[in-house]
Amino acid sequence: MTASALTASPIPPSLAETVTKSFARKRLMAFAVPALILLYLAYTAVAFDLAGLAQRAKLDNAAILLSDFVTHKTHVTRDNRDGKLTVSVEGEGKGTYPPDRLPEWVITTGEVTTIDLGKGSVVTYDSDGARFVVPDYGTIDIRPDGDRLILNAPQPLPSWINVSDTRVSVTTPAGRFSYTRSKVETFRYQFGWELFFFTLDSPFSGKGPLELVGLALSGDRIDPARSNVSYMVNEVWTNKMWRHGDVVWALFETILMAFLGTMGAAIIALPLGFVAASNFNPLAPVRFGLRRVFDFIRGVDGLIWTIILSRAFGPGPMTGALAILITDTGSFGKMFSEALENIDDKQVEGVRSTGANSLLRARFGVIPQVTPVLLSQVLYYLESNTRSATVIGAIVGGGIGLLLTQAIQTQKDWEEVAYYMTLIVLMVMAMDSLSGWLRRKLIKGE
Amino acid sequence: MLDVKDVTRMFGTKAAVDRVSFTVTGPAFVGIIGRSGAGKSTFLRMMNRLTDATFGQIMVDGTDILALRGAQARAWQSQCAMIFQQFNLVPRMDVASNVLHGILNRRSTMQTMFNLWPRADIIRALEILDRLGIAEQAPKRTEALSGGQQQRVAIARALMQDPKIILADEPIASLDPMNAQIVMDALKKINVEDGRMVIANLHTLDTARRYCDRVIGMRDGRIVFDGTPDQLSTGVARDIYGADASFNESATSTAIPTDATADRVYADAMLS
Amino acid sequence: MLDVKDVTRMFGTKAAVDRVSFTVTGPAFVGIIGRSGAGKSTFLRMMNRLTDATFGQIMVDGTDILALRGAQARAWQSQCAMIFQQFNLVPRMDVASNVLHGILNRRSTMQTMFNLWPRADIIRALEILDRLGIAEQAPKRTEALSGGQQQRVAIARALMQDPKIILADEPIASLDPMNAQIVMDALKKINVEDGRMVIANLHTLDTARRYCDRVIGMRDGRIVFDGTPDQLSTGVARDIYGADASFNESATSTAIPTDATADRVYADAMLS
Amino acid sequence: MVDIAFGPERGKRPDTASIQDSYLDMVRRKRMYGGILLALFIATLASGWMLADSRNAGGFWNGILNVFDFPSEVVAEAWVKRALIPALFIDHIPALIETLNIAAVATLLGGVAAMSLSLLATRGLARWPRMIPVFRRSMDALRAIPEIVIALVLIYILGGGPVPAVIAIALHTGGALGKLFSEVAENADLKPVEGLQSVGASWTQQMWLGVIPQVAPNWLSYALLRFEINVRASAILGFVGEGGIGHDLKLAMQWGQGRYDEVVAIFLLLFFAIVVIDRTSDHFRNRLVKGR
Amino acid sequence: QDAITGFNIGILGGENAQDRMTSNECFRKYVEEAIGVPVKLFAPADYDGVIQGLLGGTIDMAWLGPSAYAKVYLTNPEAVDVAMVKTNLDKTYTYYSIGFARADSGITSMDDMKGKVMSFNDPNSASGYLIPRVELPQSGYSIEPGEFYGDVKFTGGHEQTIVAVKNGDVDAGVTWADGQGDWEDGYNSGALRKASDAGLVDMNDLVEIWRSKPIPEGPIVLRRALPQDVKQSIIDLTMGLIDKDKDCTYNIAAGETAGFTEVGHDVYETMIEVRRQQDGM
Ligand SMILES: Nc1ncnc2c1ncn2[C@@H]1O[C@H](COP(=O)(O)OP(=O)(O)OP(=O)(O)O)[C@@H](O)[C@H]1O
Ligand SMILES: Nc1ncnc2c1ncn2[C@@H]1O[C@H](COP(=O)(O)OP(=O)(O)OP(=O)(O)O)[C@@H](O)[C@H]1O
Ligand SMILES: [Mg+2]
Ligand SMILES: [Mg+2]
Repeated sequence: MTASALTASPIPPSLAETVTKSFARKRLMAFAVPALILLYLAYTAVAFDLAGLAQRAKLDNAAILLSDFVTHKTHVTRDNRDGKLTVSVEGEGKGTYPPDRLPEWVITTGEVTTIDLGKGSVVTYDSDGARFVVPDYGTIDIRPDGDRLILNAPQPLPSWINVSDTRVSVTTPAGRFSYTRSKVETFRYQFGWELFFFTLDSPFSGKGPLELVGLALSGDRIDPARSNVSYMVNEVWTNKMWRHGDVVWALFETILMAFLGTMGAAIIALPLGFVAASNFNPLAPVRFGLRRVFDFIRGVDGLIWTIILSRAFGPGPMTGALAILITDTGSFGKMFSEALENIDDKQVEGVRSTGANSLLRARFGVIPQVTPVLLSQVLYYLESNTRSATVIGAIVGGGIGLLLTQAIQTQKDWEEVAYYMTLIVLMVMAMDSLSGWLRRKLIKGE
Repeated sequence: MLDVKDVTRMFGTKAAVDRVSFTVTGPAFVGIIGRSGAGKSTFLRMMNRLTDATFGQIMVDGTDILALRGAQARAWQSQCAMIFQQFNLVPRMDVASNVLHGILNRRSTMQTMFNLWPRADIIRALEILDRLGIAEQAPKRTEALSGGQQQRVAIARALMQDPKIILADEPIASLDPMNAQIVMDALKKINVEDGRMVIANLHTLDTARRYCDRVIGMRDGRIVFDGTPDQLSTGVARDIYGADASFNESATSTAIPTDATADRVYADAMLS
Repeated sequence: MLDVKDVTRMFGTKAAVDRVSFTVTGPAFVGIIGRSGAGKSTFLRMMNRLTDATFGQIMVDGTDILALRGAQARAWQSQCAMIFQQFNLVPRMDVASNVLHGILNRRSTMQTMFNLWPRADIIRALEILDRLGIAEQAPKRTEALSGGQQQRVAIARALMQDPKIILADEPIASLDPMNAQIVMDALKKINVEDGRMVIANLHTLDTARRYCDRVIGMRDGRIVFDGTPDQLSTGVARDIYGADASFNESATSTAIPTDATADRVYADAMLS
Repeated sequence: MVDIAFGPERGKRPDTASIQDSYLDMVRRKRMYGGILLALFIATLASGWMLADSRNAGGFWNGILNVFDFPSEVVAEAWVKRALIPALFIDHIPALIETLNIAAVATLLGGVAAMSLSLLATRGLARWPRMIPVFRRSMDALRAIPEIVIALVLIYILGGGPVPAVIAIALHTGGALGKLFSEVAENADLKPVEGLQSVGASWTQQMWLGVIPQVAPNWLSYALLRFEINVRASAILGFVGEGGIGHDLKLAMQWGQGRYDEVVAIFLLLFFAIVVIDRTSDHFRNRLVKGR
Repeated sequence: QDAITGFNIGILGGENAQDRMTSNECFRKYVEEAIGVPVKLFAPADYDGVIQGLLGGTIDMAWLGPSAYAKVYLTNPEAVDVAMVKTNLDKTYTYYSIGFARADSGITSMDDMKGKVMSFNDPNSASGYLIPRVELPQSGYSIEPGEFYGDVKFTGGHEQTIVAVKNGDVDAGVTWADGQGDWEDGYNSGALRKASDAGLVDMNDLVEIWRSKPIPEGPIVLRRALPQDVKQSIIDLTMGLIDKDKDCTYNIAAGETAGFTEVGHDVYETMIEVRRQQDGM
């Protein structure tokens, strides 16, 4: 038995000292690192004016936004000059109800239009002006007098009635109402994405799901030229409010940009990666130069490339794809060369021991082992480029990104924003699972 | 002291441990042998509550430790130290920290996060390391140590727990012969000097024979042998291992060969 | 046939292999033993031209293979197969392709680049695999095989090369005892049946003793023993390994013990 | 000596001929599928480029000759006004710092979120194994929304300024890093965790002592990489509407001729910042992952 | 000159139309009919895309803002020709930059803005930045932050300015309007009208505090290198559109209009001068 194993001698004090000190040091680090981070966060909180932000933040905007995501409004407008009445969804021409098919809550008899906003709120337009009955408050009555508007309403006026000589607007939970010399308008807010499938001019609009299924299955053609199903699909596809066809095309264009850019970059970067890897290219200056080129095109960023390329190629998806291609050639070149430098030499040596030349060593010793790494990087970039292509698309005027940024910038069609955002999230998730699936399929097992 | 009753663990339809029952009264050194897949590890893991049993009881001083839950189960774990074949230390941390992990159960999460160990505990850890002959390694990173040293750190962590029972799952299987001997000696010494029960899964009969008071042989989850090392004949061993006569063990022994002549000369010299 | 003269390899100022000279005349099974760092691998790698020698000559049939360059050196490599401890196969390619790599040196680069192997070569690869008992693994990915199977694939690749000499660098060190035996038996069989010279670095004396016709012991780059397995006593072994007398090897033998008493009892029982 | 070299399977082996046939068959099939796949891929790529080309305002071959028009216009003007550039550097440094701060804070916050999310979503480590899919899907969702979308929506609520950018980037970072972190954690060695479990450590202790030290180098390396990406993202957000150096760049760029010196100055400033960060983070990542 | 194989129309954001692609679809069809080659619409999210397209020769026709035209002209005077301009109902083709503030802020004229936060749209916008930038200092309102105004901000676009003023993020802003009709309707056309119609603001809540001198509407430009007959058919088509299809005209003009009229480069000299002066500022 080895005697040295269990000899007990007193611990040298110096050792106890070293160890306790090292624990003290670690303890200090354990406190210092979080403290430093907190300090930095505090500094940025000041630099970013977090306190001021808290005051400026408009949470009611958030509420509006959230409700706008899922509601739509219908405008009931009378032109006060010619007396014409229009009822339209979101106030858009393409959402206008035909005069003979007004929603059931708008009733016209001669000059008088009655708008039932529900729960006792009723707006009436007549030849004298307009009246708005608000439950628990009373009747707001407006009539024009020459260039001015005369308002009759229970006093004192609440804050939700906004009055000037030329304009009266009323905002209630049931709906919004405004009266100017030129027109009177009522807005009713309702839940849901209206006209999502069929616009009002479509023969299918306003029909329930069962009715639609019935139509789809029945033999009586609405349009003798085509079956009801293809007619329906066509109506949805060309929906003027939501433009599903354009949106699908935009999604496709976004994915196309990402796909072309990523794959093109990978194809270009593979040979360059070998040139930039120290174990394959002994010429240090060439390696160094190439790596700086990679750094440069990566550092410039896709968005700037987009602008540079816009001059030469004009707007369009190819410009976007080229911008992605250029940026990613930089990223891939760097990553590929690093992957090549990190290969396992055992396999190469095994192939080398049989007397294979350098080309064959690369083919059998290197390619099989780097393929998974490269492929998984390429697939990962494909997924993340789908997201970048959204942004780049906004600049080159294509893809879902353009639709989205425009919808956000106008700040009114929030339901469209919600629709596009949902689609983008689904698209990226789909690309994510697709690339995951390919990764599993191609890398883990064939 | 330890009363194992009908302990069973199923994986799917297969019983990895099948109605194992035995009783140990004093602080014995118990060896469990059996070939790969016999259920040795699974049994020890159930004792330490790393794996749940399907049914059965393990009574320790009147408590069924298999029935404990949550904090109580963790408290039991702190009394029942486990030593693993692969050491299962935190390789990037220093040796002393790894030993101190033995008392984690008694420290709050916050204290652990900020590395707040009482000085007394640090000193105790160093004393234990010293007892195992590796005190001077205390400030090193664990991964920098040799296998035998790492396993001694694991034993030190176990001792830090001040456990009633030490479980060792093939403690020397990853070690070279020299280190294996040091580690087994250390375990034996703890068993004898401190009077702690040691239950060790062993790969090799030689070792079991040399260190254990009692040997349990398992095959396919069941106990097929339970007795003293002396009762362990080649026939019994072949039974336990299911080896057939054609397998010649000496071809792959890693030991330096016993040149009988040389040894005899040595023995003669000692005896004379 | 093989004449090694004064072969030396320096790493910095340290001689990893130091003026090694020996001669092998027939298709012998030569074992090289020695502890870690003795220079065993470096020597084999020089023979295969994976590492360049600092000076010295290795004459094979009248040619100094250390002086070959470029395509000639590659041609020599194709005649001198190497088997590695870690197999050094391409794990993601199928078994048969790995075997086919043995003839990379003899086929045109263009053809092999696209993995387009002639039918005859594929059939020969399958035959070799069949000889080693793993033909049905041919379509699998190499990484899916067990260690022993992988090492047999490596041997198959070596045979595919149709080499004069097979070099094996600790071919069984990553294998468990059962697989180790299978691989050593395969090498022995090739040595005996095909009459190819085998030079194997071995970790364990037992193995050397069992399989080799001749054993060379190295220490610190120099040859300290050269003889038949019978001449390998414990004393010589201790010299080669630098082990001291306190080391008791039997405590950690992985073999099933030959306990004379129990066996005698068993034998008596059987005989009675 | 018993020769078992050629396998205990002896006797029940299928005959050699059928093995050969089936293998040769497989080789043929593989060659065919490989060829078809390659052809498909090339066809998709080619038709994709043709489609994109036809949808573009300018064609590829006309455009390729003019790629340098714009850069040369910019550089020419900047060269004439090169004396002004150093002063412009100084003007834009505060904006650069704002951009860097946005990226740093977002990386910090996102990183912390990613740490907990990833541990909760990793098989073998999760506190509540049943909840793994929930955490995974939420990371996916965080990752899927482009930063710019969140930022544009948040501007509407919070007004302009750096905070919407920080939140947007942090959310995205949480999702993206969470996924990478969890991949690292998945490969973490469970032995130390089991060792800690065996002494009765709580889940947090197991993670803190058993997992974090193992994964820290890789996590840190990913976080540094992310920081680098976030600097760019924060510049881009500025470009599309927020503050920081990206915004300055956009203003100058849109103005066009007359301010190209400013464009070049800002661009160089941003570019050098990115390269410096890139190099430093590379250096540290190499040290972290490959060991010192 | 060579015959053309395709014709690309660029549509500019912000200044005039938002729902641009759809509103211009009818026009695209007419052009296709008239010149017999495929016509594509491009609507990049910001000015620069179209401007680069015109300069690079990939966009053949575009409706630019006056300032954007000035930028194109200053970069390359040979690139495009001014062809037409949209007229208001009274046949004028000018509009105004209108300064406005919240009615309840007590600000009624630019004088009240001393020390307050002023906002502009985007530095390339004529009505939203360039014109006020020249005219405001002439009336004694320096636009250097801290001199007259407390601060000066850019919001990014007309809608954003309107929303920012309405929300009180800034005290006042400028945007474009034709200056005809009533304030409470947001005038007959312009960003205020659109915002008010959309319910984004209530015109009662806003007051006009400043108005610029008349600004010429942005021109429709054609690439100079186009064949003469193509140019002519486009001009004929556009000028006659008001009689042919009123709705379409309304759509592309984004409001009431009396149609398009021919106009020359000289109308924009002032604008170009304004821009030239500010180079490098
Ligand atoms: N987590 C698990 N899931 C399914 N089966 C398991 C699991 N753990 C162990 N088993 C099975 O239970 C049986 C017993 O395994 P165990 O690890 O206890 O054997 P062992 O005797 O320790 O063997 P070894 O010497 O290889 O460590 C084996 O058949 C094993 O495959
Ligand atoms: N590439 C190298 N650079 C520097 N020194 C080396 C290199 N390769 C081997 N050595 C040194 O040469 C000596 C002999 O190494 P070698 O690998 O040949 O030993 P070995 O007998 O095969 O040992 P092992 O049993 O560990 O494989 C060792 O001291 C080693 O450190
Ligand atoms: Mg086990
Ligand atoms: Mg070696």
